[in-house]
Amino acid sequence: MKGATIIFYLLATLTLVCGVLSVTTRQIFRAAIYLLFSLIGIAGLYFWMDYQFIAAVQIVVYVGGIVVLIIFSIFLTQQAGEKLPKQRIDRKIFSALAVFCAFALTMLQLYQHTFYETADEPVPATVANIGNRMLSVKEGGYALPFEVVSILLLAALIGCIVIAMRDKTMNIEQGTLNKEVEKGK
Amino acid sequence: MNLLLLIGIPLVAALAVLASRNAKQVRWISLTGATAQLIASFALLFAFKTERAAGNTAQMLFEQKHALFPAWNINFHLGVDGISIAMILLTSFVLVAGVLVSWNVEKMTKEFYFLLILLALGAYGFFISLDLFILFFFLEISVIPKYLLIGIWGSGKKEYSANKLALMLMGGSALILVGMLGLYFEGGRSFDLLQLSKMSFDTTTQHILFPLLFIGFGVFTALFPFHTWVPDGHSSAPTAGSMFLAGISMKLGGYGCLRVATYLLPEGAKEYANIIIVLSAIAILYGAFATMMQKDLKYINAYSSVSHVGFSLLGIGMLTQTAMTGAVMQMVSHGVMTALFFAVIGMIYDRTHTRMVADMGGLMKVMPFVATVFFIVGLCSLGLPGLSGFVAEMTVFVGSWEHADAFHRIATIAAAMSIVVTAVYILRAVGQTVMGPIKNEYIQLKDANWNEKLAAILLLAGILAIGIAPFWLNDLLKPGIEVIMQKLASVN
Amino acid sequence: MEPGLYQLLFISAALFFIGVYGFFTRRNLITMLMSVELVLNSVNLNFIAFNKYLWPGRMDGLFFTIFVIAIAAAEAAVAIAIIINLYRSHQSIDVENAEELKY
Amino acid sequence: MNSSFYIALIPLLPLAGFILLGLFGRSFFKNSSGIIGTLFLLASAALAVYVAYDYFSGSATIRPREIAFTYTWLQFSDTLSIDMGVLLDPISVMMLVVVTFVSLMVHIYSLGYMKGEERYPTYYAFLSLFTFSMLGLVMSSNLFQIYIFWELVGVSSFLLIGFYYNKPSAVAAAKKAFIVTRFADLGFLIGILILSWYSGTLDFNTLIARMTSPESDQLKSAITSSFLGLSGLTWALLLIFMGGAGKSAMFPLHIWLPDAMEGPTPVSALIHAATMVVAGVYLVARLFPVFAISDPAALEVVAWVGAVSAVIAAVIACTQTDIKRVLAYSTMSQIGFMMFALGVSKYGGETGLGYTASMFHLFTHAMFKALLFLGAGAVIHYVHSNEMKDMGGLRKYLPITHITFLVACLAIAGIPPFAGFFSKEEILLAAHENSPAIYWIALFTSGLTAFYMFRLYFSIFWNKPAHLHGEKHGEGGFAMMLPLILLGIGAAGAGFTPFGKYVSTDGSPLESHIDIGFSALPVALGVVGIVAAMWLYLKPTNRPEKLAASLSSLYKSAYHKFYIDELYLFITKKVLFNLVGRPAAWFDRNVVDGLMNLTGNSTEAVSGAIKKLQSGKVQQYAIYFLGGVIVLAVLFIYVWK
Amino acid sequence: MLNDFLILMKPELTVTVILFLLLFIKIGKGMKNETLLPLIQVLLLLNFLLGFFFNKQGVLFEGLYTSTSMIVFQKNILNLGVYLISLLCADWLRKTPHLPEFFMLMLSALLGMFFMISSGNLLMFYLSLELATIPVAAMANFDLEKKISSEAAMKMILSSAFSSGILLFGISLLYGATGTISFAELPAQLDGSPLQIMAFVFLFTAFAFKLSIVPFHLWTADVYEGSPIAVTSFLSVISKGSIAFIFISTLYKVFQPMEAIWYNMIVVLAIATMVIGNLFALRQQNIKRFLAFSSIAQVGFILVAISSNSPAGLSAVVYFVLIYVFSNLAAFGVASVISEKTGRENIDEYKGLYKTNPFLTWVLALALFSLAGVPPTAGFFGKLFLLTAGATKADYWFVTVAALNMIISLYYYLRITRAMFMDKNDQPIEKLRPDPSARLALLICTAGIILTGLLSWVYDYIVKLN
Repeated sequence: MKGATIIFYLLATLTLVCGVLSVTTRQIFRAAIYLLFSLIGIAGLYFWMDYQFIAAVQIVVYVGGIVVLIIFSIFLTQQAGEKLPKQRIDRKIFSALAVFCAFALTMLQLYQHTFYETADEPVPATVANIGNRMLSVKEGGYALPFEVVSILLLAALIGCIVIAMRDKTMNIEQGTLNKEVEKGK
Repeated sequence: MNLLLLIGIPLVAALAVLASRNAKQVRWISLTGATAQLIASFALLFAFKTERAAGNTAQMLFEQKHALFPAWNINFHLGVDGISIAMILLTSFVLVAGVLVSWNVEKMTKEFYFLLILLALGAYGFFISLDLFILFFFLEISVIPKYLLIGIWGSGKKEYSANKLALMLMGGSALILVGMLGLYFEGGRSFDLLQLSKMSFDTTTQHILFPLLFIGFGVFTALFPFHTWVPDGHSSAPTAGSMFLAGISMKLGGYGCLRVATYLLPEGAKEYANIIIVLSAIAILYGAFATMMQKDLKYINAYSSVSHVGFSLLGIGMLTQTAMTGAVMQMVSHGVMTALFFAVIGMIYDRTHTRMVADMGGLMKVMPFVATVFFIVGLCSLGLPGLSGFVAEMTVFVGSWEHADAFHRIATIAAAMSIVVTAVYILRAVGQTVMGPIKNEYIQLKDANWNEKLAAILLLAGILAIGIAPFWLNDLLKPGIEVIMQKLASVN
Repeated sequence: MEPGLYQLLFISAALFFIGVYGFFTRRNLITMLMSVELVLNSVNLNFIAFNKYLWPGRMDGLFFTIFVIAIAAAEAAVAIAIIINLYRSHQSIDVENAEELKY
Repeated sequence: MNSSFYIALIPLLPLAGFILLGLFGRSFFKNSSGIIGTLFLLASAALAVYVAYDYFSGSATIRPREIAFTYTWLQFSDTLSIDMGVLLDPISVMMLVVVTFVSLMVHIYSLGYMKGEERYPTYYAFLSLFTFSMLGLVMSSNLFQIYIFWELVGVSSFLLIGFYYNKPSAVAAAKKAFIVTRFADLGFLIGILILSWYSGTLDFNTLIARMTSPESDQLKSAITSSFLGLSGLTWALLLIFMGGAGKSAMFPLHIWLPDAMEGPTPVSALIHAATMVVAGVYLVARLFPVFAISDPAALEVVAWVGAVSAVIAAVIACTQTDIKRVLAYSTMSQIGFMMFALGVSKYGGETGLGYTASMFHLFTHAMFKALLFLGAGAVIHYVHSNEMKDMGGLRKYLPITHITFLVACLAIAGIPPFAGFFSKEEILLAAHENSPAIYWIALFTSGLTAFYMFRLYFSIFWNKPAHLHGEKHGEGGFAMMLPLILLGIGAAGAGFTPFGKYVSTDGSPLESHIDIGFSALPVALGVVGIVAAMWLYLKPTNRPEKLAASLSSLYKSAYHKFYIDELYLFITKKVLFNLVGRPAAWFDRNVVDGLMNLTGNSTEAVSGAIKKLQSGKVQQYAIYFLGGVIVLAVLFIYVWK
Repeated sequence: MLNDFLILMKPELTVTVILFLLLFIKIGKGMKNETLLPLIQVLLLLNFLLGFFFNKQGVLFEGLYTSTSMIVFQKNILNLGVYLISLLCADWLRKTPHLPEFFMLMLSALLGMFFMISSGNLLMFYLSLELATIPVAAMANFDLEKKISSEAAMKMILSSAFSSGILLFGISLLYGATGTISFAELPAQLDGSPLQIMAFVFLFTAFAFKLSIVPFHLWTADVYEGSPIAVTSFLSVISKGSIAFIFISTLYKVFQPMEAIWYNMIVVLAIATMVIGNLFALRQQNIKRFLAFSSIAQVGFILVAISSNSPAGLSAVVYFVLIYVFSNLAAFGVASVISEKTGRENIDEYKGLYKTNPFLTWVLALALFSLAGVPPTAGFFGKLFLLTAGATKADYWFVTVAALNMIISLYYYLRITRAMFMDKNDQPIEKLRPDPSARLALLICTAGIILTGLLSWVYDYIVKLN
């Protein structure tokens, strides 16, 4: 067995095991950490496939961004050490069953399908390539999606601000409403 | 004559009613509109007669066709023949009378008249449409006004009745819709009645589409066992509402059964004729027997309507020229008669505040006019010669008798038996209401007002015009029926 | 066994359904969100794997992944904002406690 | 043809009277309406007499059936149409005269009798309506025309019976009369339908021509077709006869007639004695050629129904105490005579004696029965009661009434030379020749008739002395006396009309001759009846009670009209109302409507049952979501490719 | 090129301009709601009107963006809807402390829909779908003080995240099976293999989720009920309309080779959707929730037309959506006026409304009749054309089921009518004076409800766009 293979299976195991733990552990903080490791495992797989840029993005955005956000919100909403409430057992069994069926079905289809492979010359996923494409309006260019995403991010930002910072904004804007709110408190 | 006038006048009247300021204006505008419409209907009749006399033998007269939805090949296609004109006249009579008897409606007068006229508008549009799509449009237009009229101005368990009516009628129109679509797609993508009549649909199609259309229209015209909206609806409706419901609205269905289902799908009609006959014979007899047990005047008339309208369907089911003529005559006759019946019941109710037969008595003494009219209309209902009901029923019987086999004979005899039962319940109602000793609480009651008298006289004139001189109606209807018969004769 | 497309597909499908399972069974809203992240990651893995093994000549899968990651971030941000707001009004982020809207 | 239009005026004049009085009587002619109505009728009667004169005097032989005027009223199909027309033949002309004459008498009589009545104009309007309808009926040229007027007659009768509309019994009687006859008319209608279908026409002339000539296809098909063992023609004729039986109060459709006496007495005289009730006889006579030539079996039925009605009515009449009811049953009995006279008759020549006799009796009966009723009306007017027990010894107070009543009683009892004798003799003769059984029944009935009529006569005018309630106004005014006298003359002398000369089956005049030997027995029986009545009722005794006690069961059942009313009541109330009507109404409300409601309710119920699906739990939603995905995927990958 | 770009992307550009204008206003001094709202309304009106001029067909970004006259028209419908919402919910909008943000979110969602309708590949589709969803989830939370509002937002964001997970999985499988994500290239690669079918099913559920097709509809009612009415109407009308447009063009153009499969799927789901939607709508008390279920049922009818796979189906759907905008917005508009002034949202509390507020009652009644498909309202024509289009496949039983469902739907629409017109109420809603702009919008809607059908050239126009 080659080293690459071993690494692959190690990464796969890490990803899946951490994934499973992440959705089953009853300590929320640990769940977040398991998630982190699972995501890192995926980043590793990207590395393994030679897509360094994607792997880097994965680590920066997910590990550096989203998971941190999640952990931050855990701190905001809950004591980290507290155990999560138990789910009803029937729900668990039923979910597991449904999920397993779906999984089996998917895998069956995947394995039965003969994928058609092209003999195209691989385009290396270098930063330069990706960057060019990203801002190109020509064939295979992704300038428009890029713009769409930027608007989405803007919208998400606005949304977050309004929702998460409600008391503050309220104080700024509406004097009348503010009084009512204060009375309510 | 431009047929758009027939839709235009009610439309203008309805809008004018909406724009008017007080109840008085509303009433007079409505009356003016209704009268204008009556005059227009008569003008149409004369124009029609003149055209026919001048040798115009086209199936439909005064046709006009405007593209409406060219993508679907839907046209605003209008035209009339004798059958439609008879129906239009009926509607006009009932409309004027309806406006007159509602003179004292104080609650939301404007809305009331608006809906009333809208309902009539639907009927007019329906009768002059030659395109199934707009025919359906006008048919449906009349449903909601009925619902609101019953629900807002009605009495008793009005919400229930209004709901039931609207739902059952909508159910009927759902079937019509499907049948109509079937015709459209099987008939070369056209809703045009005349064009479709030239198509020959294959047997399977006919056998599938005919029941859809016939039952669909049948619901409107109280085909057994889809008649149950009739008693509740009629009894809960305000006077003018009942008049319109029974007088006009139920005729929409009969007309549709004839003009759409039977005319376009002759093979289907032949296939299901026996079932129609059985159902209508049941409706006639069973309706009559059920009427016998009713205690409420409106229920009596409602059930008797089920029974009477059965004659129309029976006539259609018999598929003979005479029987069909009788069927249409019965529609006209029953329309006028039942409208008058409800008008009189309304007058009585307005005064006595009860519709229970058992609570009344001797009204002849205090309101001879109302009582006499009640009496006459009762006689019309039981088929007294000289009044319209007799002519229509006899024509149906004679037409039905043209079939020599035992099945048709038995059905006809069964239907004929209803004339005895009708006599029983009519006399019972009349006897207990206007005859007998009068109760003390009614001694102060007043006879009909000018508007009520006018309405009653108008409708009575209609009843007598048919009853005494049926030949003009017969002549009017004949060519139209003949066309349908030819179509029926063209298939085996 | 030499790792290849099918192995990757297995991992991604498994991860996908692990995420789905988590989404079904976790009562804490934040953990549900975490399950969603797992789901999105498995999809990304799919895209990359297909891009790598089947269609290396084009970069569609690659870009898809990049955009999905961006969207996941936006989504997570909004979701967390909403969750925090919910926490303020409900004093809980248990999904079972938000049950005013039903039937 | 238009020159004959004046004949149509005979019915149209009363119609004009009806319209005038009906619309404006209450407002404009409050008191003069009687005169107006009478004048209209006077004109009509004069015309009728003129027509009769014109018709009968024209030639030596009897003029055949002719249609004086016709107008297509409603065209059903190419062959069938309702024509409104005037048909002239001996019996229709005779009926025109009878109807207008009796009606005129009643109009005049009512001027006195109904004076001061609140609905005086309405009364005259109704009388005019009735006269119009009856005249229209007798001159019908078309089978359907006769049906139309038949119905109109029925409704006028209803109106007049129910004239005292605030009296519940009057209303009930009117309803009963209408409904029973309507039931019979149903048969009539179906009969018309059958007959018209076979013959292909509704016109009397064509119809009779087709249905009596053995070669015609129509007749052949009518005879050869059969249903339930009877030929089509028999069915048609029997059903038509059913209509006639209903209107003519033949057993078992007679139950309405006695009750109909609730109407004003002049009305009873007009409608329920002289004119309308004989319409059934007239109907059979109108179709007599068809009956006699093509279907003797149906005629046999007519004969027996007539005979049975005659005897039953006579028996019942003996026990009734209400004088109008006695007269009503007597009417029924006499119509029975006419009916079986037709039934025993044959077509053509001497064998058609029964037909002539029947028409003759119809004619004479109209006179004396109208007289009896009007007389009874005078009595009732005087004592304000219908019951025999309230009467007695009235001969001194009502002399003219007394005399005319006696004349009428003698006429009906068949004592020569009064009118009834001649007609009854002919009937008995016809019966004797053709059907001995019926002859003996008729003979017995004839004796019984004399008995109950004189029972009536003695009870009213003799028996116990009169006890008066204060007022002594004696006879009614001139208006009431004049008709009595005129009818009295008619009752006494009508028998001498050479009736056979004018009316016969085939148009050849018939010589009537009185055979003393044959007449002796019936007359003797009549005398026996009179004597028996005298013995029992001349003086107040307890003999009637004793006799009744000795015949207790017969008496009781006869007194209760053989319980036929109860039987009807049972059928209508119990069977029709309770077993048909009520279940039908129940079925409609609960089953049919129930099904409709059930669709609604079950939709609601399903809606309620599944609402838990929307649990408000987002995880459950997701599970459904995934479930949906799996199901769809499996469905479309494996099941539904 | 630049000209083309400006003209072809004009709808997006104008919306973006407004969006940034609002952003600058917000970042700058800020404005009082009283002045800002009319400004926004005027801008949106301009935006709507601009949609009728300088239109051109064409493709940009090498197929990523397409514009046809039909697409322009669809965008105009959406613009109209947004404009109407800005008028109808004026009362609520004026009170909200985050007016500019609200419109920024709404406009970005609108932008997402525009891109979605015009999208030329799966990536664009996915991105714009998210752009059309995530801001709305944030908007759902705009009643910040209300518990149900945040509950609704939570349900929406989680459900849609889950749904987009499934969608992405489907896209990835499709990508794997065909090697392309471009709409233009996909049809040639579709061969109906099981994996493709599965991928299609996964993909399909995203549409189904957004369109609220049973059984993917469960979020709908909860979210509609909890959100502010402005958001609910946006969701139910604009969002649904846009998804219907892209759904139909995806099916007809991209998945045309798999028609045999999706036809059956749509038939099954259409029936389920109509039935379930109707059955749930029967017993709703909250007007918003009620309208949610009714809109689910409406989607069922839209599916009937979609199943026809014909140009007639497309034009019928577009026509119906136009009518639906008027009718549903009128209904929501009345509900919004009442809810904002009195806080009442329960149907029982609408009893006797006619006594006090005849105008509102008539508008609501007309809207409901239009939704029920009763003439002379436009809904009649809309629904009839949907069914007619559906019948082109000659599956009459399918149309029969649809037609029968119209009866059930009529039943519950009548329930509200009944409450307003007929039922007695001791404490009816007092006489309300709706905001002038709301009045205007209600009048526009009423006119639309009545005239869209009767003026038959409207439909003709849509047909000609095809």
